[in-house]
Amino acid sequence: MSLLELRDLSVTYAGDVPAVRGVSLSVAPGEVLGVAGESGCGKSTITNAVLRLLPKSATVGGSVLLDGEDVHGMSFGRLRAVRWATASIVFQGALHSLNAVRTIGRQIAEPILLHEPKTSRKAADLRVGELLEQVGLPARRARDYPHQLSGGQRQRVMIALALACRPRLVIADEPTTALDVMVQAQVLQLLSGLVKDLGLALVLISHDLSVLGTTCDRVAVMYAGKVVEEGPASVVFDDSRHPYSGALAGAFPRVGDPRFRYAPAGLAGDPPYPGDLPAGCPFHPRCPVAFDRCSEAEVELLDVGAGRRAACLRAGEAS
Amino acid sequence: MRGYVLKKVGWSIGTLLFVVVFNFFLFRLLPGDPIGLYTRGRNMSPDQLIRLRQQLNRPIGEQFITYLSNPFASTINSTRFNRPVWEIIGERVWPTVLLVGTAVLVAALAGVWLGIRSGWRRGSRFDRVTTGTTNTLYAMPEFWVGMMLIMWLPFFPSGGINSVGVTGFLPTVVDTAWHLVLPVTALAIVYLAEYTSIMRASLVDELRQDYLTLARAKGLREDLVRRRHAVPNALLPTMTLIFLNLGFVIGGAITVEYVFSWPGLGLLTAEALRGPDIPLLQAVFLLFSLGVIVFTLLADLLYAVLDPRVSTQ
Amino acid sequence: MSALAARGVHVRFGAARAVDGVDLEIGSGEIVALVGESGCGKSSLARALLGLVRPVRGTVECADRPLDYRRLKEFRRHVQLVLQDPSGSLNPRHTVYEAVAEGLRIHKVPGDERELVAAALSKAGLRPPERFFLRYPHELSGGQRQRVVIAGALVLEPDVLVADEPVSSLDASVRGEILALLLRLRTELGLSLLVVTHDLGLAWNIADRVAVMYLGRIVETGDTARVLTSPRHPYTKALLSVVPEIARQDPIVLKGEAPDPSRIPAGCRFRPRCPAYAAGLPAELAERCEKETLPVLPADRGHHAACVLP
Amino acid sequence: MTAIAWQRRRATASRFWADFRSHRSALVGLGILLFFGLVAVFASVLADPAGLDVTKATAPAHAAPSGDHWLGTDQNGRSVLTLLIHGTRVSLIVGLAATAIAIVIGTVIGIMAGFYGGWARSTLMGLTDWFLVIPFLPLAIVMATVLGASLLNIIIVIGVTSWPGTARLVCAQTLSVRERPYMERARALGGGDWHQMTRHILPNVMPLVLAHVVLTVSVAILSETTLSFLGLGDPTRPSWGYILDNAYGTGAMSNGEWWFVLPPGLCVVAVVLAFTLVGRALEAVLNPRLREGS
Repeated sequence: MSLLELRDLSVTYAGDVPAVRGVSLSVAPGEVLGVAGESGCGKSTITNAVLRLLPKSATVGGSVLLDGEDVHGMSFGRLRAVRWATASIVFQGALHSLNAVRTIGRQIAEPILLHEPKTSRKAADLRVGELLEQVGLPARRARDYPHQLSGGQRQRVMIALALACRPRLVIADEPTTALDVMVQAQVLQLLSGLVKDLGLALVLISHDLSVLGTTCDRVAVMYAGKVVEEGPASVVFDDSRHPYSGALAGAFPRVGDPRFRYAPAGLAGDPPYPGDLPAGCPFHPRCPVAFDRCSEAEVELLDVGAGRRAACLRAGEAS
Repeated sequence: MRGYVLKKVGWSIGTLLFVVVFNFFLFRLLPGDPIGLYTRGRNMSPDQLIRLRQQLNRPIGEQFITYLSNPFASTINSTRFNRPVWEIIGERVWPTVLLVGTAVLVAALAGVWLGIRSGWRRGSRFDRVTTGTTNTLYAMPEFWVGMMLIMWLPFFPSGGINSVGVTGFLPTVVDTAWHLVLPVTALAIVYLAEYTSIMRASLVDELRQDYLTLARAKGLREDLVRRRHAVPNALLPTMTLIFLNLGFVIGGAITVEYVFSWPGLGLLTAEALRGPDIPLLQAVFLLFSLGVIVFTLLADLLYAVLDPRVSTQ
Repeated sequence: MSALAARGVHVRFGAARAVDGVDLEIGSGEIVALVGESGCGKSSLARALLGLVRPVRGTVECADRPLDYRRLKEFRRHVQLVLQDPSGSLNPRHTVYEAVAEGLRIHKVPGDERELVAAALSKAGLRPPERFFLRYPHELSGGQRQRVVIAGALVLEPDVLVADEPVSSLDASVRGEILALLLRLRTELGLSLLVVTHDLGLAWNIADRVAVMYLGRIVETGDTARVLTSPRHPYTKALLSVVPEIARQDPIVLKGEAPDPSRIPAGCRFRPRCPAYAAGLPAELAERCEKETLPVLPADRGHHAACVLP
Repeated sequence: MTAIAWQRRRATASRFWADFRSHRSALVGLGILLFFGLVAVFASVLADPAGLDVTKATAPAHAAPSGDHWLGTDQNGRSVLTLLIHGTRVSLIVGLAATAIAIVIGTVIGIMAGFYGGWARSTLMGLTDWFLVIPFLPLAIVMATVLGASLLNIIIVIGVTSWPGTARLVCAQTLSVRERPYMERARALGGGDWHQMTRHILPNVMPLVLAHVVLTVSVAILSETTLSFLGLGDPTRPSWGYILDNAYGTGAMSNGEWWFVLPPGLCVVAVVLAFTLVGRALEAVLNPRLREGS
């Protein structure tokens, strides 16, 4: 059974801005799901929808099933019990997500003491030390404040924090953005190791399809609030069926591949604003292979074999 | 941390020097005869006049050096009271501390509470009413508030610190407290407006921060998010600002003390004005400036203690 | 002939030796990528080449003549800048027209301002240009803004463009178009280009030559194809190994983060993080790593690496 | 093209007005200011200035409001309403003129300090901090005593004691604008200091200053009232503070002469509050940090 299941999830922000328009995804324990997309595609909205952290003005449709239970139907008490204990989040921008005037140790211990009230202060401190060591930081850093750490170390703290209550699902929202390539590699290595060791389910959200291609089992590519392609990570990256996934993959070229030498691949135009989507397939104005039917109606995800789905009329013809 | 403290202390010393020098020249480099300024409207004995003339006729550099050697030991008497100025000031310090201290305490507690409530529920009815009220209170001259209070609450004493004929410790305390009610109210109303808006603004600032989303995601109840994260963090700048304000607050007490004939430094300033009693004004001005410098330093140090971003640097 | 060159350039900020001796040449019509992690000094080097910071030692040469800091204004017509964040590089209160015309007005360029602005916008791919004249930056998309910035540089008809992370804050699908534009400017206008980036893929996409920078020095330089397919310096090897890719060798993930440029280690500056040194070297080589200060790499077209290993 | 440019400017102005109008309290403030502005301009038409002359006052002193004197009379038999109407003029003139002085000094010092940095900034901001430390009211009292009581002196006193706040704000804003990438771009384009300051810094600092100006006016008016109340105002130009001074001096409160105490205070509150409301709304409209999105 899947640990997290989104069923036709839709989220509309105030002012009739549809950020997510019917997304269905699922993750099983021990599985890594990648969600790729550009700014405004709705990927971060999904993160917040899973733990019901959206602003009150947002309207939510469909359902978010966590362990089979609908998050948006829970009582507040139940919701608070589920938050962090079943699923936790590695937020992007570690500097701003940490409270600047509390030590890291106290911030990590906070959810432990909250969800396991019988834990003694001392046991909690011990656990904080373990968690820090698990993410590759010495236990004594618990006494430090966020500003005393480097960007990479803060990201590790965010991961330790996410693991505090032994959740079964972790959502990492752009965990490596703004980090240097080498530190990015360190963080990705750490996350993959944790999935293997702890049997976690991990949802990895990124704008960089190449990162997801190497780290994830499956990848879903989002555009304008919808999943446009889904399938095993390596094939989506290598042999995409939706022209948008192809363009995303091409934006991070393979070094050494002569096809990309002096040939930067990109798309004309810009990603659409969620409040003002083009008619038909929202991608058709930028699509290099669009034809007249593309502007008529939106295309649903179609099965294109081997556990793959793509929302493109020409998905069958590719390669 | 050490560097920070040293820097702040150094800055305070520099500022003190500036104020001392400024104070000297402000009064000396005026147009007209200094003797006239110092004696304007006063009857002085020829003896006093001669002494004053001796002092003021020395070269300005020499006067400056004498002054610098101990700026707080004015060699010139108050023209109004004909006594050394610092002696008079010494008698007037405590009433002001009592009045301003009480007013600030009341206003700070109430202001912080109001600020938290209205900032947390931004845009609510409570917030709109509070903001409207604080804006209005802020627009009121504190002495006018005092005059209105005297006019409409005549059963409270309208002036002084004690009634005639009250003796004994407890009766005096009660009587003083009774006299305190109106002036404290007048002052506190105006400070309240300021503190409320400071607290509200810094809480609203915190509410934008991402770490509150993280706190909610951890499963914290809303009131815990507020009590544990938002409010302590917002109190940090508020506390500092309140402390910083303390120095200026004393200056603001001038008109209220004047209206209520409260025998403190403010009333003394107002008395020194009618004359004007230049030596006394000069001394009072120096004291007020010193107060601001000291409280600014204390505010900076308090901030360093409260905010680990400074203390662990 | 070189369009722009650094000769033994040192840049300091207080105790930090941001650029610690660099020779680099950008030939006429050449695209050079300067690659490194944040804090390696690549942006400081770029600013020194633009005359925005003055090197404490060494010289900057423009068209083989040393840069005269008293006549910077003239130099600015030859070398122009494109910054990372297009939303920040445009004044929010200026229209597109004003932003592009700014350079013309500063230099009092003769001719029809309107035509020159229109021509620059077209060259940067904003057509028809008149449609963009009166737009404000916030009404444009990220890609369009970056084109406006490029147009603002092109309007002065420079010989060299220095682009600091020109696409890293753009949406992934828009990047390719901007890079393609830069390539086209080279072929159509013969522009030379120095691209500062952390992204080896970008270098592979457009650069003729690549220079890899670490802690204030260039540690490997040469033809892009050669450096990126058969790297010689252990740092370049590590950087290449962590580029996310399918089916590649095991990643060499270096420990720690970019070190502090105010405390550059003696000997080889990469030694504390060097996987080759950590794996154990013959005593003679290891000693050279610890003691020997390697020479500054020459600015010629050959493939060089600042490493004692063969 | 100029036609289109004008059209754009008009569009910007109308968007600004629409934003501003959405703050209802600001419209109320604007209405109050308009009212007092008209009173100040037409003061002599509304009330004969001869009524200010003590020697020409014929009505009984301390008279309660009546058909002749809607707001009663003062200790000299002058109509309180006449004093109020002419006081409006003084309060507004002092408030606006003192603010103008403070803003000019503050903006020049703030931009210089923020733009040049280093030695210039340390000196200028050090000076500003020093002036910020001197408690405002005592300094104003001392200066007013020293300079003597006249309208011009009051303006100068309030003006030169109010600039440090503006300088601080402008300096901070200049510093933040200076770090924006478009400043580096302007330098790379070859723009000199003057170009950078006038074309980039000033336009980006001005909106914030504008909101601050309005708030400074309200503080200046309060200061004028306080100084006049302490007897430091110009005795030949009665202001609201002057009326209150007279009321206090002649024991109006204990005699229950509410018409002598209440109206001048209410006028001060109304004008100061109006400026505050307009200033806050301007701040919200012009300061993008307080704005959602965009």
